[in-house]
Amino acid sequence: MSEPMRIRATLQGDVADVRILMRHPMETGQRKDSKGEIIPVHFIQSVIVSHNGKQVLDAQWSQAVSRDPFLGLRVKGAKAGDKISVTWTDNKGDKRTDEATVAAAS
Amino acid sequence: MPKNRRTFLKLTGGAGALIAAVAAGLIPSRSAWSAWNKPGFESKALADALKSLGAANATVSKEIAITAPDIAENGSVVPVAVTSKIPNTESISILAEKNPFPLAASFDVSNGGEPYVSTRLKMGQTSDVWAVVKADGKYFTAKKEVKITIGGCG
Amino acid sequence: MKSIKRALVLAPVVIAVGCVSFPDAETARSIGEQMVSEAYPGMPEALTRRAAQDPAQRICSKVGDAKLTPEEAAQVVQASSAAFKYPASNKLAGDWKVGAKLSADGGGMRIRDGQVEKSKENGALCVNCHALDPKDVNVGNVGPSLTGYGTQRGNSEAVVKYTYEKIYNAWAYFPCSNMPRLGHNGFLTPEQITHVVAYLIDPQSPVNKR
Amino acid sequence: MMLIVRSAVPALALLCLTAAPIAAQNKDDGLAIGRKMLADDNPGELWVERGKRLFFEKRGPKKASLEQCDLGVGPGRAEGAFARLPRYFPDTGKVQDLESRLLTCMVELQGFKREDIVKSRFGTLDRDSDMEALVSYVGSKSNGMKMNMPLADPKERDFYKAGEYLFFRRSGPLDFSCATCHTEDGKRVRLQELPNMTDPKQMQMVVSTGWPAYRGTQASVRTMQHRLYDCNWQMRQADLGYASDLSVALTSYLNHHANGGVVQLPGVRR
Repeated sequence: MSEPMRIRATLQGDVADVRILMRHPMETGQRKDSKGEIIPVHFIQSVIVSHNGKQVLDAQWSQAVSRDPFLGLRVKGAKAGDKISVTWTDNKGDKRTDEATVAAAS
Repeated sequence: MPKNRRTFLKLTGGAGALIAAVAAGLIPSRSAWSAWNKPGFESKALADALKSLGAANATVSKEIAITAPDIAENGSVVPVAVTSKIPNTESISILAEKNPFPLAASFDVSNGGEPYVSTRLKMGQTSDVWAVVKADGKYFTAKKEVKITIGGCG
Repeated sequence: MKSIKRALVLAPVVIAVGCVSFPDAETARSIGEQMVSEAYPGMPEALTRRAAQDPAQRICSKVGDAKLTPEEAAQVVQASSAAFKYPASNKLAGDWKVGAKLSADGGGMRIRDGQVEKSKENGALCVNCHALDPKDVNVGNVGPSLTGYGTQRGNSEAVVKYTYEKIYNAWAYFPCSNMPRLGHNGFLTPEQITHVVAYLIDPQSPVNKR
Repeated sequence: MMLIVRSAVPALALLCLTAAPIAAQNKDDGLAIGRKMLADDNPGELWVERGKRLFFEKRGPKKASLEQCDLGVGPGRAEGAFARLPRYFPDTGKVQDLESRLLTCMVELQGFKREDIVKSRFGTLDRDSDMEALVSYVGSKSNGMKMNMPLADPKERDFYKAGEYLFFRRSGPLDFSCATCHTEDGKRVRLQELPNMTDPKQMQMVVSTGWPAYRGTQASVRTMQHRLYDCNWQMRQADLGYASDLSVALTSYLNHHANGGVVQLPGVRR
């Protein structure tokens, strides 16, 4: 079972600054386990970010994105209370969606 | 043979499920796996990866800013952010030239998504990091060198 | 060191008031030694033995700003100088190319999960603390730069012997130096040391190339 | 192969509390931007979140949460606990650091076996450590507070002074003590900065902004116990006992130097 993402969305003017940390091994398929066997490639291939249900970012990744990936983006025309939804899908077909609310600038 | 067949069945099964999911509106259609740029991500040379993006003859642009350290003390998490000031930017791709597979990530922006992305890459060695921007159907590039060091008492 | 001094200064004052006191040096030492004896549970004696101190290490473990007395320094120098061992060939400068590899090797003798690291030989660890090859920037500075060592000193018999002995047991020349007693402690063999000597003094060695 | 392989980690290695504090790096040395970008979005936050869940979840053979765990500031209170550790606990009769104390609670309250927790104390790429998550959570609950480790109990003063003695104690095939690498300013092992641990300013930075800290090279949060374990490994000693008195005494000595430093955990290190 995957772990929740950590999504922070903060308003700066009318732009939401969105910062997402995901828990994922992002295995390259090059690493060996303690028994010397190759650990199969396992990485997030796609990340979709939506703002109030409308897609604002469609990311395609390779296994070269770091373990426990970070994604930062900015969304124009946002207001405090807007919904940011993030869905990742990995190469094994596992997926996870988490949501956050845009917070007013602190 | 049996192994190949199983793989084939599994793949078609997966694709079938995916199509069903798209049809059911569970996944925005653009995120379907067909969108994952397999030839690009599997290119071993920078030129091939650029070609797969349609960016073989891209124009060098000063309107693309790459934020990354000059020296990264750990090649397994190299922060890279790209900002494009080119009007109508549709997508941003990031490549690490000397990686075994240079294309690391592509980002399509839409509906108010600003032409800015920030992420972290694995880099095995000192290399140029490339940003490729698609705007109004045209391609633009910028690059920046990131040195990878090894610290500690090796 | 400031906060420690403050603590030491405070101690007698507060003892006078009768509520706060710090253990004296001898008590701290005996508590500390008890902790060392219990710090490696489940480990075989062959490995925990490494934590025991030899007489020179004991002298060289001055707490805080405490200084070596001249007598203690002389004792360390004497014990160290009396225990040099030389290679069977008696040739003290070996192959600088082998020395170059050794100097960059930081491994050897480490223990994880009760297992001693398997390696053909121990590294000489030099670049962890010293600049050597001027082209190598990935070097430490805990010890002085040794770039141009041979250029500056030449390669006379006396320089070679001094260099060998310095690596074998630095404390013979600089009592309680930070530099490990690599030969004395058996971390490097006399033959390995001759290669490191060559790396330092050979005119062909990168250490002496500009 | 290029993509950093786990087995390379011991070789990259780690001498004592290396890895200079992120916030101290303001000079434009080419590294600063990268360090800031990592610190701004610290993957260690994922450990904090997981640790929080683990803290309040009913777990172990006794199906208990850690809400009755007294970390020194009252049962179940994590706020401000880190800033006051290590300290003396009358119920165990011991001076304990955060990890030693969490270990006590996990054994006594939740019924876990001590040896199981010790075995899994450091996470691997294939197995998360509950301890690393709990330490991240509890550590973060002192954020914004000043380190204020007490020396009120005589036992705490014993540990502090024994820690000082041990800091300067040389032994092993390389004649190392902690002091060998950590008593001067501006020193490095290879390119890795070595904090001067006799300087309270530097220690405030080292302690109050890590450990716990997310280590990029290990893709995990690591704790102070891990830091000391790795120092000890590099010094060529046998495996340092988890939560051993020696490790707690050194932590007492170092943390007390850090009093006054403002806590911001977990940190980020190379």
